[in-house]
Amino acid sequence: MSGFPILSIMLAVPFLGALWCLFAPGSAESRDQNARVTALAATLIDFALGIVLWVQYVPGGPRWQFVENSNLFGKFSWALGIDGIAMLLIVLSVFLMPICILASWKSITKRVPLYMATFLVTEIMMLGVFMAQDLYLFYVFFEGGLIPMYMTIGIWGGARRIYASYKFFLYTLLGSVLMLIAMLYMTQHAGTTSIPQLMAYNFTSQAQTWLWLCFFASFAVKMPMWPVHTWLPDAHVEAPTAGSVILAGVLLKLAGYGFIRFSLPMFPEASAHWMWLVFALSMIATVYTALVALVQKDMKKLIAYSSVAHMALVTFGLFAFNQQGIEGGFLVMLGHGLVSGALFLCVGVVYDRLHTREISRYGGIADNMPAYATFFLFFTMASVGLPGLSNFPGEFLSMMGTYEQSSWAAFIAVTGIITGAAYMLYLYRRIAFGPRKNADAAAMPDLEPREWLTLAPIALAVLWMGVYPESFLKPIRGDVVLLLERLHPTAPASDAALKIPHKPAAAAVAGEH
Amino acid sequence: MIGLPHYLAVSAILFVMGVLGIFINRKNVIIILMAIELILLAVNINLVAFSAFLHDLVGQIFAMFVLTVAAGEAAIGLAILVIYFRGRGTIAVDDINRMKG
Amino acid sequence: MISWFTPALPYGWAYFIATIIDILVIALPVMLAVAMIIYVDRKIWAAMALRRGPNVVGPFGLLQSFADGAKVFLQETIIPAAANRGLFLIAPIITFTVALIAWAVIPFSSFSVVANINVGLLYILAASSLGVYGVILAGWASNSKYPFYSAIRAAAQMVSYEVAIGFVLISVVMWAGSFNLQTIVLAQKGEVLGFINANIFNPLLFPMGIVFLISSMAETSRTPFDLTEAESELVAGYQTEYSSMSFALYWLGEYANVILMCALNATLFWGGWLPPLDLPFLYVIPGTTIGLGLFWLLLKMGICFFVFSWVKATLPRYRYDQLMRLGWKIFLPLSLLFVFLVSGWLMLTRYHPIGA
Amino acid sequence: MASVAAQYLPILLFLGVALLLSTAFVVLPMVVSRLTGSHKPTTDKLAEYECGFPAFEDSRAQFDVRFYLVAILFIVFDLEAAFLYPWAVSLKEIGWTGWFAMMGFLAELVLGFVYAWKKGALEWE
Amino acid sequence: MDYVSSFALSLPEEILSAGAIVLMLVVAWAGDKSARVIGYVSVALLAAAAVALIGAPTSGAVGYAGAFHADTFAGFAKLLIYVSSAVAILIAPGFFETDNEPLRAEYSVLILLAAVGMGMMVSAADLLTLYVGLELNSLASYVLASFLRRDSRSAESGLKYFVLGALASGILLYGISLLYGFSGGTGFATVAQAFHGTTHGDPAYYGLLFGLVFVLAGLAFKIAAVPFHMWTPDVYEGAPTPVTAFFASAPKVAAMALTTRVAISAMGPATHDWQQIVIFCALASTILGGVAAIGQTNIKRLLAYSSINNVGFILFGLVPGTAEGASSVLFYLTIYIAMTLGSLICVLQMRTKDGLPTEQIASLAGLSRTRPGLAAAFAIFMFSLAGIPPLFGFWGKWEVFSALVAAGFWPLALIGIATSVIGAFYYLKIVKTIYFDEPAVELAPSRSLIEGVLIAIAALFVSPLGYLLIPAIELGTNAAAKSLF
Repeated sequence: MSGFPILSIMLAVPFLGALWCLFAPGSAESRDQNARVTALAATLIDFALGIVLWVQYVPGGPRWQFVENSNLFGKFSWALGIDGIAMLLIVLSVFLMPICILASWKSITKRVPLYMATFLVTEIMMLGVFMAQDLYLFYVFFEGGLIPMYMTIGIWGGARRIYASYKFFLYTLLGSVLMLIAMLYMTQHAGTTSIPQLMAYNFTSQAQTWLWLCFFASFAVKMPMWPVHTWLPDAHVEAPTAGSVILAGVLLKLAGYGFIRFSLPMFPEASAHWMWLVFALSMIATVYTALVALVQKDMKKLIAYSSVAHMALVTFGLFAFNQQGIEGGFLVMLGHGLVSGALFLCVGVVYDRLHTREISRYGGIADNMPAYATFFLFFTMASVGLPGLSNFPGEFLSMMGTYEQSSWAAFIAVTGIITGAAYMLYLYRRIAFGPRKNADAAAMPDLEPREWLTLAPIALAVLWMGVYPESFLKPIRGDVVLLLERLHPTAPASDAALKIPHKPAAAAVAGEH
Repeated sequence: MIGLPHYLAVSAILFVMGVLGIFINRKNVIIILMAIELILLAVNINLVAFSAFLHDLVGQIFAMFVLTVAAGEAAIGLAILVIYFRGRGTIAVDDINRMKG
Repeated sequence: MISWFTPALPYGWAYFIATIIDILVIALPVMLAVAMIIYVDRKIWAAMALRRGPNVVGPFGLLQSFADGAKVFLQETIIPAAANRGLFLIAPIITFTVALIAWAVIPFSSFSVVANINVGLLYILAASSLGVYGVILAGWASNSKYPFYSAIRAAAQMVSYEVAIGFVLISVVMWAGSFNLQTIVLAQKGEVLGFINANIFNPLLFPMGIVFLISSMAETSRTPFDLTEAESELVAGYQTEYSSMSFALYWLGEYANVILMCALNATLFWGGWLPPLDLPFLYVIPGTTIGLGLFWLLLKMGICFFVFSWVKATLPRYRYDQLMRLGWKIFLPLSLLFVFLVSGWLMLTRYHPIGA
Repeated sequence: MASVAAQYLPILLFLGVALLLSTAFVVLPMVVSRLTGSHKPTTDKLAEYECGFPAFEDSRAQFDVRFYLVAILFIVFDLEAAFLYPWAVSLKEIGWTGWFAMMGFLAELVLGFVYAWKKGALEWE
Repeated sequence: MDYVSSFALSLPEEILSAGAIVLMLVVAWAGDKSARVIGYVSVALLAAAAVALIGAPTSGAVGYAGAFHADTFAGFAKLLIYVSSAVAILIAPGFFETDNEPLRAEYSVLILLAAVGMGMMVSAADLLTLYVGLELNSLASYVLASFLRRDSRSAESGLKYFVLGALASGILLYGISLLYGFSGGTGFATVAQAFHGTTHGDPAYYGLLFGLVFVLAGLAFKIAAVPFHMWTPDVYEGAPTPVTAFFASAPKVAAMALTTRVAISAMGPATHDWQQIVIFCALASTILGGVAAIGQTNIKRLLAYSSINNVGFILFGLVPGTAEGASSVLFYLTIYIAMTLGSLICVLQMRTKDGLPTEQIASLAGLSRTRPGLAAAFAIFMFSLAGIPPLFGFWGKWEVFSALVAAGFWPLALIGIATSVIGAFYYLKIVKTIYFDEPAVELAPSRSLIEGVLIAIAALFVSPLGYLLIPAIELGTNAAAKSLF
């Protein structure tokens, strides 16, 4: 271990914050307030550290930076380190966390210290997943995230929170335990638990097939891919606003990260072998979830289904086996993290006022909540993939990569984007425009400063991503190239009629603007 | 001439009777205690027969231990049975059902 | 004796017939002796109470027991309606059988013993333990309160004293180094001071002899330990519901056991068929080769039985708690202590003397 | 082994004879009483002995738990004796080791006995 | 080997048995009022015995003519046994005082005697030692199960435990008699040699095989593996809670360690034969333990099924019959006793306002509001039992499945670990009741400092901090496992 253990400190800060939330003395009210402040402070510190990470990260430098390694546990080690991909996801996480805390400032009134502590623990687990350079450290963080999320949904969730929390927990657990066995097998054969070393290890193709399937079981559930996505709408609907934000913003990215970190580099042959499976599931997901989303009556559920559809774009891109695809998939992850998080926040805003998420209860709120309607529109457009906003570059690259690999898949994927526009705009129309059917909806006040504080930063980030995606592509480009080198020998043949000459993806993107 | 297989057969029959006595019997716990003794008897026959045919004393020593422990076991079993009877007023097997699930 | 038959019969049959004769030679006199001993018992008892005892049937009332026997034999066997018929009838059979079979290993002289097995004493212990079954079954099968209580009491009493007896026997066995009764008898030859043939005069075994004598009274439910048939509490004990010969079998069995206990006392502590003093002329009738073993044994048994009767005539009955206290709190610790003493003494002097 | 078993043959025969005799003593009077006509059972005669009152409770009712205690103590001590028998006859062969081992065993037994005594297991009142 | 050195090998057992006897006499004079003091002295004795373990040689120390192994394996298992026994003693006064039946001082003595028996079990290198140790433990356990004389459930639990336990030892003995007869000796080495020397088709082979099956069945009873588990729920439910805690921990360790030693030392050459049995028991235990627990309403009963479930996982570690597997068994046991003792002490804390113990899961509802600390500890134990990282319970499963995968049993590992999801369901149910439900019965605040401390220690142990102990524990388990081979 050399230098300043910034990654460990990023993990320690929320931990200490959680302890203080739980064990701070005082009366009930003062403890509540203390917990809020502590949580906000801790997440802000982490955010600041995240900025430091970004600034300090040297694109094109060593592949793994900020490395820490300490053999604390005998069988595996406290090995942390990040590449560009992980760095950006960490930044996304620490960026969303303070916003989540703010969003819960008033809407959470019961058992606030526990809530805040739970959130901080969630943050530890998420960050840990992205930082871990050891197989089992990764697993511990990956699985450990279940517990705080289970608690969040179960305690502060809606009416069917218990069902939802069970479903969330058990689905994810079943997937993950299979991954554990695969990890054990890998450790036995490769003789190391270090992720970087494993990324360079060549497993036999038969072993790869099985290992890939085990990992896929875990990531597909987490992603979520059709048909194991059913926990997601339930979890989203029942979770409190901030829970949904984290779920959509970060937790779903764990699986995408897993594909990039494990499935593709460690089992390139199997990835190529099973590409058809991923594409098939993604195709079904795009069409199916879009149709399902169209008929939803619950706002959160609708957005949840849109997440499933977006995640399908991620898997399309990641398994396209070319630079555009992988970069695009990654950008969709980032963009979706921001946008869907913001959309859930928007739902939370009206939910806090009216305590219902039924679409038909609202209508015409653009009149009495102009600022809100503006933000909502902005994020809806971003979600739809309007050029200039965060999702566009990612979706475009992803589609391009997919097309290069399989034109039929790209064709289906594009229909998903179109229907996506349909249901999102339909949602917006029903809520913001039209007649003001309900008096109570009509009487809702506009955004208060705290809510401004939550939505505005995301809006800025969305804009930034849409206008200048290069700042998000630059850190990961080197990593993607390395990944492609690893994938190259086994990459499946493409069927695209149109062959795009191999040129830097950034140039392609820049050309569009 | 009576050989080892004969002893083993007798012992096996006794053993099976003992086990069946425990599972089939629905009447009285005392009968279960007896069935257990029957099992131990089967074991002892085995041990002693083997001991004799192997010309090895360990089997008989083992049988002594079995006897002793069986006695201790019977004593404790009886004591528990008495406590149980005092509480419930019955030792019928079918009545041992305070806990279910 | 087998040789008498071998000319006429194959060896197996000869052996069989000879053994059966052996057995009958023991069993029938035992039964006869029981009948007579009942008479003797009553006579002694009467004498102590300054009465005359049975004196009507036969000369001096000698045939009294036979008359009684004939009477009960001709009586109706009543089986109570509520009783468990099978067990009710089996119980006396068991009692009487086990009272008889123990005799198989008692040596009557240097050569006459039916089964000279090397664990004779264990066999006797086993056989006498079985006696409890007869009593318990009788009480249970009668399905009547008093026999039941009596049977429970009797069982508890018998097993309590069996423990003490067990430990007493260990001392004797250690001294003789064998379970074979014949060996035990022979080991007593010149036991004390080189010429007294009896364990009882050995200071280390004397207390055990006394304990054994008293325990044997308790074991056979003789006065002062006859709580099983304490009329004031339990009517007639576990035989209450019995009648006819079944009833008589309990009596016979009880007295057979008493005689057996006398024989054991004599064998284990008084030198068995050995003469009291280790003098050659006491072994055989002088001038002949006819051994006196049986005579000495019967003499010792007779004396022993006299003690039994004497006690019965003079001592009041124990209370149950006193009975239990004597057995568990006095005899058991005492006999345990003597196991320690005797074994230690033997180790030091006989087997592994210090310095040897 | 055969020779050992042979020693017990007379005992088996003895058992047979004794059983025969005692069974005869039980069965014969029953036969005789039927022949002589003394066999006349009546309801009252067949009722169990109850001092003239009809029985009003189960005759095999509960009895004192102390009898169980005696049974338990008996089992324990009698089996300890079972260990002593083989020891007693082989004292010479097993030497001081055997002696001390058994004394240790006896000492534990005595301690158990003392415990039972102190706890009142031996009290009848 | 001479007797003096044999005695030195079994020093821990001697300390405990001599101590137990002396304490028993003290109890006879001092009466039940001394129960607490006796308890503390017993704990001190256990500590002394644990210290005496250190003196035991590390390998190859065989005493009593080959019947007693004082190796590292035994030492490690004994350490676990002594710790669990000490906990069982420490938590007893709190339970009995609130009940209307005061704690009788014999409690600690019985636990000590059981600990002696368990020590003999794990040190057994001879079928005779095995049997005597097992019975010494069982006899004490029967009494402990029915320790609440006035509670008919306790008596019933004792009775059931007794009947099935006696049946189990009967079956075990029958197997032992066959092993003895067909191998010609009772030493584990002799038996192993006999297994080595026979082949299929040999009549002796089938005799030995039958013996093996019966012995394993008998041992399966003791560790409560399916299909020999039926006594567990009733006994756990009916026995006084501290006794349940004891049953769930120490005897499990002893029986499991014993099974491991028998399987490896005595039946090593027949690994292929017993492997199938163990695989079946392991799978059946995890599945049945998981499924049957779902419908339970009594927390002790649920924990009984949980123990069956966990035994299944421990058995997975035994399947390969390798040193790594044996090591994983011990590792899992180490974590397991912390989890199970912790959760049962939590159950001890479940008392209504009027001080009466309650065992209904429903009365845990809303515990996180009324007693947040207890609730957190409970949740930690539950998640840990379910094997969810970052709690330490996960690492037990890791060790076990790692051993399985290392030996090439990865399909079995896949199936096995999938069954753990079934188990997770009912652990979640408890957490749900504690955290999600509205408070139903308000539980009384804790009155026992010692219980609180023990819960805290156990919770810290199974918390992520436990991972820091992996190197230390592995050092012990690996050395222990090595001494078996």
